[in-house]
Amino acid sequence: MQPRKQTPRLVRARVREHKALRGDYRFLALEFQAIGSLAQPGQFVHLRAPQLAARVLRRPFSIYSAKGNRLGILYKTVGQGTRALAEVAVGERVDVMGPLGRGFPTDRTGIVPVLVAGGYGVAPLSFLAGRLRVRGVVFVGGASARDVVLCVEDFRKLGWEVRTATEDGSRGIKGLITAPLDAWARKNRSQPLEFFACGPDGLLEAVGRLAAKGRWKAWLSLDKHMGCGLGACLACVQKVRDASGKETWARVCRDGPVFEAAEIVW
Amino acid sequence: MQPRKQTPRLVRARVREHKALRGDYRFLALEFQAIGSLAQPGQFVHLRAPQLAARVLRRPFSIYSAKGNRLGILYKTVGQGTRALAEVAVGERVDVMGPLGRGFPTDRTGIVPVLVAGGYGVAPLSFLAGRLRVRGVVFVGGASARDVVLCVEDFRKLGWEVRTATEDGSRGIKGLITAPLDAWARKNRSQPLEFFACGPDGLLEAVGRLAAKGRWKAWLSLDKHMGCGLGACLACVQKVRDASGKETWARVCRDGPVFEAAEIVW
Amino acid sequence: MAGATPRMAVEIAGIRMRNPVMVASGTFGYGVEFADVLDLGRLGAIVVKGIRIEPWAGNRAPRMVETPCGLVNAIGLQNPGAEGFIRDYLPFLRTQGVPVIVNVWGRTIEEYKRVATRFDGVEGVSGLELNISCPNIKEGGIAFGTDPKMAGRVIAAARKVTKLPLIPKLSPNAPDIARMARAAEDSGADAISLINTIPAMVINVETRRPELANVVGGLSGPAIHPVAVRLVWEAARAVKIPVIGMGGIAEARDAIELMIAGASAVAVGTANFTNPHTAPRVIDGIKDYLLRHRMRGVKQLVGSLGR
Amino acid sequence: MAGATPRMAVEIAGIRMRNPVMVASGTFGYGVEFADVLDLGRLGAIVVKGIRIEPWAGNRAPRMVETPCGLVNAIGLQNPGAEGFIRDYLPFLRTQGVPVIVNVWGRTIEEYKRVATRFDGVEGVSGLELNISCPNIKEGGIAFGTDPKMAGRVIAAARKVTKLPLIPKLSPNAPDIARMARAAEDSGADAISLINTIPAMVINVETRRPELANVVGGLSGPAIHPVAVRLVWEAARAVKIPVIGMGGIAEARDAIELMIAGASAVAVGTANFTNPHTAPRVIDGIKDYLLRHRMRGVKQLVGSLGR
Ligand SMILES: Cc1cc2nc3c(=O)[nH]c(=O)nc-3n(C[C@H](O)[C@H](O)[C@H](O)COP(=O)(O)OP(=O)(O)OC[C@H]3O[C@@H](n4cnc5c(N)ncnc54)[C@H](O)[C@@H]3O)c2cc1C
Ligand SMILES: Cc1cc2nc3c(=O)[nH]c(=O)nc-3n(C[C@H](O)[C@H](O)[C@H](O)COP(=O)(O)OP(=O)(O)OC[C@H]3O[C@@H](n4cnc5c(N)ncnc54)[C@H](O)[C@@H]3O)c2cc1C
Ligand SMILES: Cc1cc2nc3c(=O)[nH]c(=O)nc-3n(C[C@H](O)[C@H](O)[C@H](O)COP(=O)(O)O)c2cc1C
Ligand SMILES: Cc1cc2nc3c(=O)[nH]c(=O)nc-3n(C[C@H](O)[C@H](O)[C@H](O)COP(=O)(O)O)c2cc1C
Ligand code: FES
Ligand code: FES
Repeated sequence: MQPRKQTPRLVRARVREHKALRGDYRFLALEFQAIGSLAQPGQFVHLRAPQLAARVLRRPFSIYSAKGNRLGILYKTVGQGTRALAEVAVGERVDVMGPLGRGFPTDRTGIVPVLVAGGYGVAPLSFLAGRLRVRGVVFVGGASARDVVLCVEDFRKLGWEVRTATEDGSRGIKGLITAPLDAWARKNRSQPLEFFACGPDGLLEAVGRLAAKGRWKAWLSLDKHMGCGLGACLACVQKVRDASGKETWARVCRDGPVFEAAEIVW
Repeated sequence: MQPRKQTPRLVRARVREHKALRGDYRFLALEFQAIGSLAQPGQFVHLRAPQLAARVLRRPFSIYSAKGNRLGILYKTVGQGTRALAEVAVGERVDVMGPLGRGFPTDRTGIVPVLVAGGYGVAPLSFLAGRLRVRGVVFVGGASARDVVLCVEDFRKLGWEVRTATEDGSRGIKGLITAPLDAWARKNRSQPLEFFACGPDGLLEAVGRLAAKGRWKAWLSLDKHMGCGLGACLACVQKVRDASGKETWARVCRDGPVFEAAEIVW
Repeated sequence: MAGATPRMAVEIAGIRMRNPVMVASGTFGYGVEFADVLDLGRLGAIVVKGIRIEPWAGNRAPRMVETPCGLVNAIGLQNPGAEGFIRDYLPFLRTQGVPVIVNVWGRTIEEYKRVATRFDGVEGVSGLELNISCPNIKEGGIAFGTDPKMAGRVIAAARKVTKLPLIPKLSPNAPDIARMARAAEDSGADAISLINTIPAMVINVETRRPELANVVGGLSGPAIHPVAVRLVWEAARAVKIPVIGMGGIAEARDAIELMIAGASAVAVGTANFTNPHTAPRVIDGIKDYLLRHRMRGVKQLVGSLGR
Repeated sequence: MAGATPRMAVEIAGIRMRNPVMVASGTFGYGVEFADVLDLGRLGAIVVKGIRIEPWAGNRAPRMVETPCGLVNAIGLQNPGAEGFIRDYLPFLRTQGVPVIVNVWGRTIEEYKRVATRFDGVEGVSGLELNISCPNIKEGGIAFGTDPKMAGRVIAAARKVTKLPLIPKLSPNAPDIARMARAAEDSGADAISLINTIPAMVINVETRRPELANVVGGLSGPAIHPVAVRLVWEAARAVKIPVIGMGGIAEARDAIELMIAGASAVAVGTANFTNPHTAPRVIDGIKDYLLRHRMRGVKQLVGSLGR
């Protein structure tokens, strides 16, 4: 119960870049001292959206890129907070705390990594894709083409094979990403697969089920509404099974957001 | 108890001009259909400061200029609302209601008008100076030069004599504006003076006392915190004496903001 | 999407309204003040500022102060008295084609009785909202609002002297709102309304004096909305008579929340100051919602909370 | 300006603090979670998350939802129990050089007695805050908080079994806070703290279901600050023991308001989430204020409301 070794920081970070991507997605780059060596894929930062005086909570965002002193996040405008964030201009400062939480394991070898992203779930996986020691396949799903094209080129450049599916069929296979994923996994049944997923609960649960069937490991990054982001308020809890098999609450912000699928009690 | 004939409007007005003046003062020009023919000096508009989600009340501002479709206000940044207003860019829209209230009488003849302004009180008086049928003297007071230089040139161009006083002596006479005003009035005791004042309560009370001594009329524009701005909530009340001499509450937003000094019970 | 136009009309305590969106007492004056900027005929009903049998001067100024997402007021129920209202304001209101509910109050049970008697049978008055919960008067007002027995006596007394629909307005300070609601129902109320403002106070730290002349006032606005939803939910489950919900409505979703919690109608208060067009926007927003959710009318929405 | 450095230290119920700014129970975990981003030694005191004698799982998720200028939570008092806390968290807290006040609760008077007994004489515990007002448990918690007699019995029971300073935490739902405060004083409380959250509810209008698994939760944050100021003022006038004020503190002026109203110390709650540096900023802001107003120390500020 000691503070973690890797200490998060709370800073007023200057905006270095801020631009609209496709659909409702945006990219924000902040100046953050030494973030490149601090951040692990799957960790997140807790941002205070500026000019949001009527709102008392910060907003969590996965770290999308971290190099030197440059922290990048990839976000989708969905509500008041993200819309307020979209108004921030280059040169302004944003109140940011991080890096927070436990991310994906990056030191795995002897595996075939399978990344599965839904919507803005590509953000941490894109970061992970550059930090894993081995390359494999990325499955990207979303509602329409606007949701899935993000990062596809990044993944390819890093040497990953990319497969996409959209619910409206505007890009890749029509339907949920889990269909091509299941099919692919069946064909590669004998491989030492290992899954790394980020997206809505339904997607994560499906990936967990698939992994369980093949006795593979699956690392799932959970998306829970957060209060403190530090493990203090117990707002972000997820039911898990501990080492002794007992069901308890884990704090997604501090014990996660990444959990091994077998731990999670859906 | 019928609605007033001159109907206020509630519009989303486009910002046409917005600039910093001296000190903490700013000028904002809004597009407002036919405001030039609607507005009377001393009337005000009730603005919703944009991006002020945590605040439920509008802010009242005197009409500083009204020509054709162009409404001007001159304001001082003092708190959250005015600071939020200062962020508005040209081309954006501001939610504005007006013109509201009863202004100064503009049809007076056979008088020597004496305008007395404190701080942002120059705003309605500058508008009045151009609409009165006769010219006279303007007394402008404030804390320092930055508070009094506003509009001085405007008044002069319109043919008014201007006298200033500042508390720190950085412009005009050192001290309260009421000192040179009293002295001047004593010298012009036999003239048909009539006062038109806007500023803090202390200033208004002093002008009222001076007028009473010389049996002159004094029109005072009151500055009260407002709720609805329409006369409904009874937040902005001022004790007055009605025609029969009975003390009652007047609503500054609808029965005022301009009252004849003799009506007011301080 | 699409489908037939949803039914917006409601009938509360025998009062027919073209939609369930009213304006709350004390935030809309006597209607005439807002007529400049709003078509009053669009409203479900107008609840006028609290009327006593005799005129009342209210509190000294300052009477209002803004707070985070709300405001605290201590107007102190200033009003021209029943005769003054009937003479000076009611003629205008009668011409607006909208039900008028008169919010009444007294310092004693006797005063409640007198004011209720006076309005019985007056043309242009559709109902009486009995304010038993105003925090701004000291003469017993708050005791009526927090003690179910006292509240019951006030309501029963008014019941005897008027045939008008009676709508007691409950205090959020009642320790058990369900009991209070049942006491109102048992004493002859035709509907109940809630919530009134929550007692509150603001201090100017520079002068170290209260911001309000009355020291204490009532908190209203979006800040209190979640408290209103809880109280409306608890009250609506406790009684069969309709509930009129209010407290912090600023947009359609706030009104819809109160209706899902059990309110048959709602009232817009503080938001009339923020934007006088709030009520019509809420009306349009409810209609859009019903269309989008393929609901036939507002009735389907009322009390539709699932678990 | 200038003048001598104002005296920030206070002593509340025998607990010496280097300044009057504490952090509120449930918003600061067990301290360790914030140690990463904050020097805990700067705080006046740490009040830890509510502890029961046995561990408690709390409510199902979701447990928190944001509202205008506030949030509604229904964590449900999840905690590792007295033994778990003493074993896993207290050793760390003992090393931080800051008084630790343990917030305790029970479902019955017996449970309050057991948990108070357990902490008596435990090294590193400076006082007990008795939570008799949490809206999130159904087993009587709320009855303790709204009924002065029940509250008195809980406090008296704890008083018998511990020498630690006892600080009952009062509910904003008590119909008469002055009576409640006096009941606490008479039953042996060394100080009182208030306010806890206000019962509230949020509905998701798209799904027409409650946002919180527990349906009802407690409202906190700047939205409730004016209510807290009023209750602290009323309570402080009613008793001689010190009052610890909390509710919606987001900046120094909010804390100063509570102190002018009568609070001898204050606690920062929800704002720890908005910005973990709130408490130190409030401390600095109070010091600046005292300097600016040429006050010798915080004592001069407490209860300094003029009329
Ligand atoms: C660990 C983690 C990583 C995330 N990474 C990303 C990312 O890389 N890119 C991205 O676009 N989004 C990400 N999200 C989701 C993002 O936090 C929400 O989209 C955002 O909080 C919505 O805020 P809003 O004010 O615009 O929405 P609103 O709906 O107005 O927010 C209302 C409340 O709900 C909370 N909330 C709403 N949606 C979510 C959500 N999905 N997750 C958590 N809280 C939510 C907000 O914090 C706030 O308290 C992540 C969430 C978590 C938990
Ligand atoms: C009829 C009238 C005409 C005015 N004309 C002008 C003008 O031409 N130029 C100008 O700069 N200012 C004018 N004011 C004052 C202006 O309304 C306030 O400066 C402004 O409301 C402050 O808002 P804020 O949010 O920045 O301050 P804050 O102090 O943060 O406001 C807090 C609250 O106090 C109210 N408030 C604060 N100060 C005043 C005040 N002096 N009068 C009324 N309400 C106040 C606000 O409406 C708000 O409710 C006028 C006021 C009135 C009543
Ligand atoms: C300025 C003001 C005056 C009020 N006057 C009255 C009144 O006279 N009678 C009454 O029953 N309620 C009165 N109320 C309470 C409102 O009708 C309403 O119940 C409360 O404000 C909550 O709704 P809101 O949050 O939408 O404002 C008043 C409220 C405000 C803000
Ligand atoms: C998430 C959360 C958890 C809380 N848990 C507790 C608790 O365990 N025990 C308690 O007495 N109060 C608890 N409280 C109440 C706070 O200590 C405080 O009294 C209240 O939130 C008002 O202060 P604020 O507005 O500054 O948050 C909790 C509040 C929040 C927001
Ligand atoms: S967000 Fe507070 S414990 Fe996770
Ligand atoms: S501001 Fe509402 S009556 Fe004047």
